[in-house]
Amino acid sequence: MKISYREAMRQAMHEALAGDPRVFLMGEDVGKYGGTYAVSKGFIEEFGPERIRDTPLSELGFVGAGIGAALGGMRPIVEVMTVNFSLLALDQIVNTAAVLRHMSGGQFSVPLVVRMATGAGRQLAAQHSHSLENWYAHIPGIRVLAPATIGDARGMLAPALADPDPVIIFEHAQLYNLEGELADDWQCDIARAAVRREGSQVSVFAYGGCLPKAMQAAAELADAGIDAEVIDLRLLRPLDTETIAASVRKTHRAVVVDEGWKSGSLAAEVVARIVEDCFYDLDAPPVRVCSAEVPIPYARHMEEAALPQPAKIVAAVKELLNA
Amino acid sequence: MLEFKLPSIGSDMDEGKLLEWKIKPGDRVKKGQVVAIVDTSKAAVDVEIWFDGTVHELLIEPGATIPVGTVLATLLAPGEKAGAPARPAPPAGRRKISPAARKRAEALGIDVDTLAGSGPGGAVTLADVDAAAAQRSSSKPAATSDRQAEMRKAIAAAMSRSKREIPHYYLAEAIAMERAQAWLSEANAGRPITGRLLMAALQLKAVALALQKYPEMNGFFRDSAFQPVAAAHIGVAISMRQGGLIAPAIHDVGEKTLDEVMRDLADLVKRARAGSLKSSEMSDPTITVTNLGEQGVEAVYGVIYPPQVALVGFGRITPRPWVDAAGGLTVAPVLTASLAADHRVSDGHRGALFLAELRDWLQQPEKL
Amino acid sequence: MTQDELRKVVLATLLSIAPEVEADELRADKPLRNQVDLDSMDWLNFLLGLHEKLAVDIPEADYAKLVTLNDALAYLGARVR
Amino acid sequence: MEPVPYDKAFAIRLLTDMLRIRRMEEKCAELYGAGKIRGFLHLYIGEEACAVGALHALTAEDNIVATYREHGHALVRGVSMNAIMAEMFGKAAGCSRGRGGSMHLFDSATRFYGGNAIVGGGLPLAVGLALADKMQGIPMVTACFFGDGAVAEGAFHEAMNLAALWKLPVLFCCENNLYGMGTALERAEAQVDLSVKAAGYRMAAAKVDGMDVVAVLEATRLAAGQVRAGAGPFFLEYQTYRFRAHSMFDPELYRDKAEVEKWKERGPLHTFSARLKAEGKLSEKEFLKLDAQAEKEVAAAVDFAERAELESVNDLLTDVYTPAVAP
Repeated sequence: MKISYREAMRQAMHEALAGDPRVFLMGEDVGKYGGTYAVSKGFIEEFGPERIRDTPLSELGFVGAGIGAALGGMRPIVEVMTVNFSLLALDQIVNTAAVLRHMSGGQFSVPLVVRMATGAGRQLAAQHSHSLENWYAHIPGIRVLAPATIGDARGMLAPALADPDPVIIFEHAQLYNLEGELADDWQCDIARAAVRREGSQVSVFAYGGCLPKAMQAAAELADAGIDAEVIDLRLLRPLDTETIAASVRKTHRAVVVDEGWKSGSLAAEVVARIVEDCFYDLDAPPVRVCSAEVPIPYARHMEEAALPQPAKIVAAVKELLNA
Repeated sequence: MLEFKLPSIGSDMDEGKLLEWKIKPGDRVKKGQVVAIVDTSKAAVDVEIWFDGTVHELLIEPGATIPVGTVLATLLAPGEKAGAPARPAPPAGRRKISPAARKRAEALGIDVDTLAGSGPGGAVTLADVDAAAAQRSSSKPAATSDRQAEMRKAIAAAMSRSKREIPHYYLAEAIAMERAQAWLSEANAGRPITGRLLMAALQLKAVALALQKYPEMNGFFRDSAFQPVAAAHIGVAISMRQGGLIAPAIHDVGEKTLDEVMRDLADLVKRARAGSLKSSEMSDPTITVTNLGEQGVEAVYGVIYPPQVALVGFGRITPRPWVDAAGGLTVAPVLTASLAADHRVSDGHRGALFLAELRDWLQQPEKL
Repeated sequence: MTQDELRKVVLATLLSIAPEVEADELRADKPLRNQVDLDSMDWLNFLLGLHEKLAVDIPEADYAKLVTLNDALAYLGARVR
Repeated sequence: MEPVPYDKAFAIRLLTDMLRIRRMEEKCAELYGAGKIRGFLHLYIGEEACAVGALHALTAEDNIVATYREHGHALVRGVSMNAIMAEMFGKAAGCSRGRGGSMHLFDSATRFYGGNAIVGGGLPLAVGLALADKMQGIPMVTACFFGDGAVAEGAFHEAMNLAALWKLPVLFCCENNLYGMGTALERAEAQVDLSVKAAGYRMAAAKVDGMDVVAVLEATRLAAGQVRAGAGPFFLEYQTYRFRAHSMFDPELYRDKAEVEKWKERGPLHTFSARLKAEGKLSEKEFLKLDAQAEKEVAAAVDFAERAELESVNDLLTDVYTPAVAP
């Protein structure tokens, strides 16, 4: 069945809400408005305003309330409109949700799911376009997911809700309109990276909004006779180092695509692990394709120039292969 | 400004592949210094420079195949100042070898320093190591390497030219080796294994000494004229294990002691098989000596390697009936020495005298 | 040094001079120089290699005692420390 | 002086809890000097009436969220002095296995949710706990303690708004000791009458003498009763004072010794014991006996903490995530 990423996410939430009375959705405009990205359209009529809970513009307050509700026996899904706004709640996520279990000597787990949109590509400029996934991926105590396919949009929420610890789900805003086949066996884990395309000459690592770009680049490379493997990182914390290393050991070359800025990026972490684990398997220095180190600008051509694009991935691979 | 051009390393060389620079801009070089490694069709050869200067600019990147005579680098003559700033030089310093290539080369016992790099910035990659490995294992018929085919082609060209252009004449002489063998056994008995001599060293020295009396066997035939050379730079035919043949020179054999000749011979064989010969060794033999006695043949009549004008061949030392000086019949170890010479330069008469001179030297091993 | 270790050293030395040799196909009881293309320079280098690794000096007069691989192992075995 | 409206046993219980906190913390200060306790150590001395009065007004099923000045709350809530002391010693027998220390006492058995050391950080958490209770139909109160300093944080206002907006059963317990670390309230707040702030959220509010355990208890009981009855959150200000420095690092440059001495006259321990003596509910002999019992409990707790084992370093990484449980 062909559905959109938005619909897949909607189905996943609907299933969770219908299947478990502890689950509720909370966030700005999730109810009457139907969700900023229309993911929860119609939910308030079906599940009522208690469980589809509109919040004031109060990220710190309602993310913290989500933590408390999780402690109190609920399974909240907290929606933060974008990762940029999540910074207002960073204290609650980093200083409370992530640390509570360890700091309390194992007494309090926080089974919280926070969903947020991330990424650029819609001319929303510098306060609505950034990719700060890596900030969260830095923090022990939370799990960070980046569904990049229809299947993962449909399948990741259930295991995230079943996880006894805080899980942050990053949904790239450019993916919501992505359409694709939802396989019958869409159920998935939130533990491993996935090989989205097998190849032998170079491993291209990507996640979230960059995955379709990496796949497009791999297709163009194939036309040029270059056989690229594409790995979808899927979970940004903990990173599936095993799958990453296995691919590099096979292809001996790595290109990491990340919409975050290069300095201190998740791509940097992936490259560091590749170098640590696979140094003697490398046949060329690993390469990163990241966003330009500027606040994302408004003008379309400038925004496009700032972001990783298929052509940049293709060029990086070709340079790596001296092709 | 001085130009350093790709020299012809052997007459059969038309082009070479620059494997590595041993210099970088700003380096001072001295005459005779090895400045680059070039892959001829036969071997990776250390190329020397023949003037002093300061490297100005390297014009050719490693990995490029270029014709003989191409300017590889420009140098400032001593005292000369640089003019316009040079193009940015390729990064100097440590060679780029990918970790994976280094690891695999180590596992396969391949010396990465001898490999040309095909990766970005001339980096040696896995593919380069694998190619070298395939080439090395090419003694197996399934994996005939390009290198071997190239060498075969080069030998074919040189030998065809030789037979086409050089009117060969052939002479042979049986030489009693009793004295030489006795002298050698005695000499070696008193030496540690590291200082031991081979008969080949005696033969080379004897050839060199005989050439001093018959210089028309030593030199080059170029531009319809013979150019004699005073020093005996003897090319030693060395068969490669994977097939093929090269004949690099031992210089000034006539001036060297037997020990020195032996040391040079051992060194040359080793380097020839490891693929690290110097350009001058490849380009300037004035005569070639080949010895197929080891392979069991009684005599060898060789093909002259142009532009040289003579080739001396030695066969196996074998016991044979022999009439000694007193007229008595004995059994003696006998060696057949042959001469292939260029009739444009010498006649059989001179050739015969040369062989007789060689024979006499081998009767006086203590004087060699 | 065990006979096994000695064998490994001898074969490694031989392989360094004649890399094309397949150690498994080598007959230990047949003359080495019939099986492997070794000229006198190779032979000398082979003995030099053994000398370096085992510190055993092999006089020229003893060359005849080193015809087969087995000969060599017996000869060296008796002399190596 | 108002008569104490409790029977002797309960009155003695209140006095005893204040004494236990006082003696335990005095010992902590000594042990800090001896290097047995490290990190930050924030003492509650002088403010004991707040925790004792408030917590005795609540039930065992209510949720408690506290701050980094929470030794007294934990103790009165029922966390054993042994576990508290061991925690400060960094021992595995501590109530947070030695991972939290003085600022992060936790105890799931008594619904004691810490031990939060980000000022204001516990307030949204309390809102969430109350939200969970409300959604699940559990008629409990979540009492959230915080100081006057937290009132300046955005978290305070967001939490107050959400709790009032959603009519959640949160009892906001503001322990106003007049200083946010070294900054006096009037130097930090435009409106120093903190109870007035609740009006901005249409929330019921009251203020009470935090040096009087009876006043605290009665006011808390009243407020908690309203909250429990479903009237929504309540803001209760306890006007109190800490007798000692903010933490062990604080040289107290910001307040007069005279001011401290004046507040000490209203010290919750001696004023309450004086009242009990005046009413004939306590003799000096009984007081000395209670004091001796408290000292004995402290000595035993120190001994326990001394002898307790350290957690193995091999367990460093445990409980960053919840271990997977076999289905």
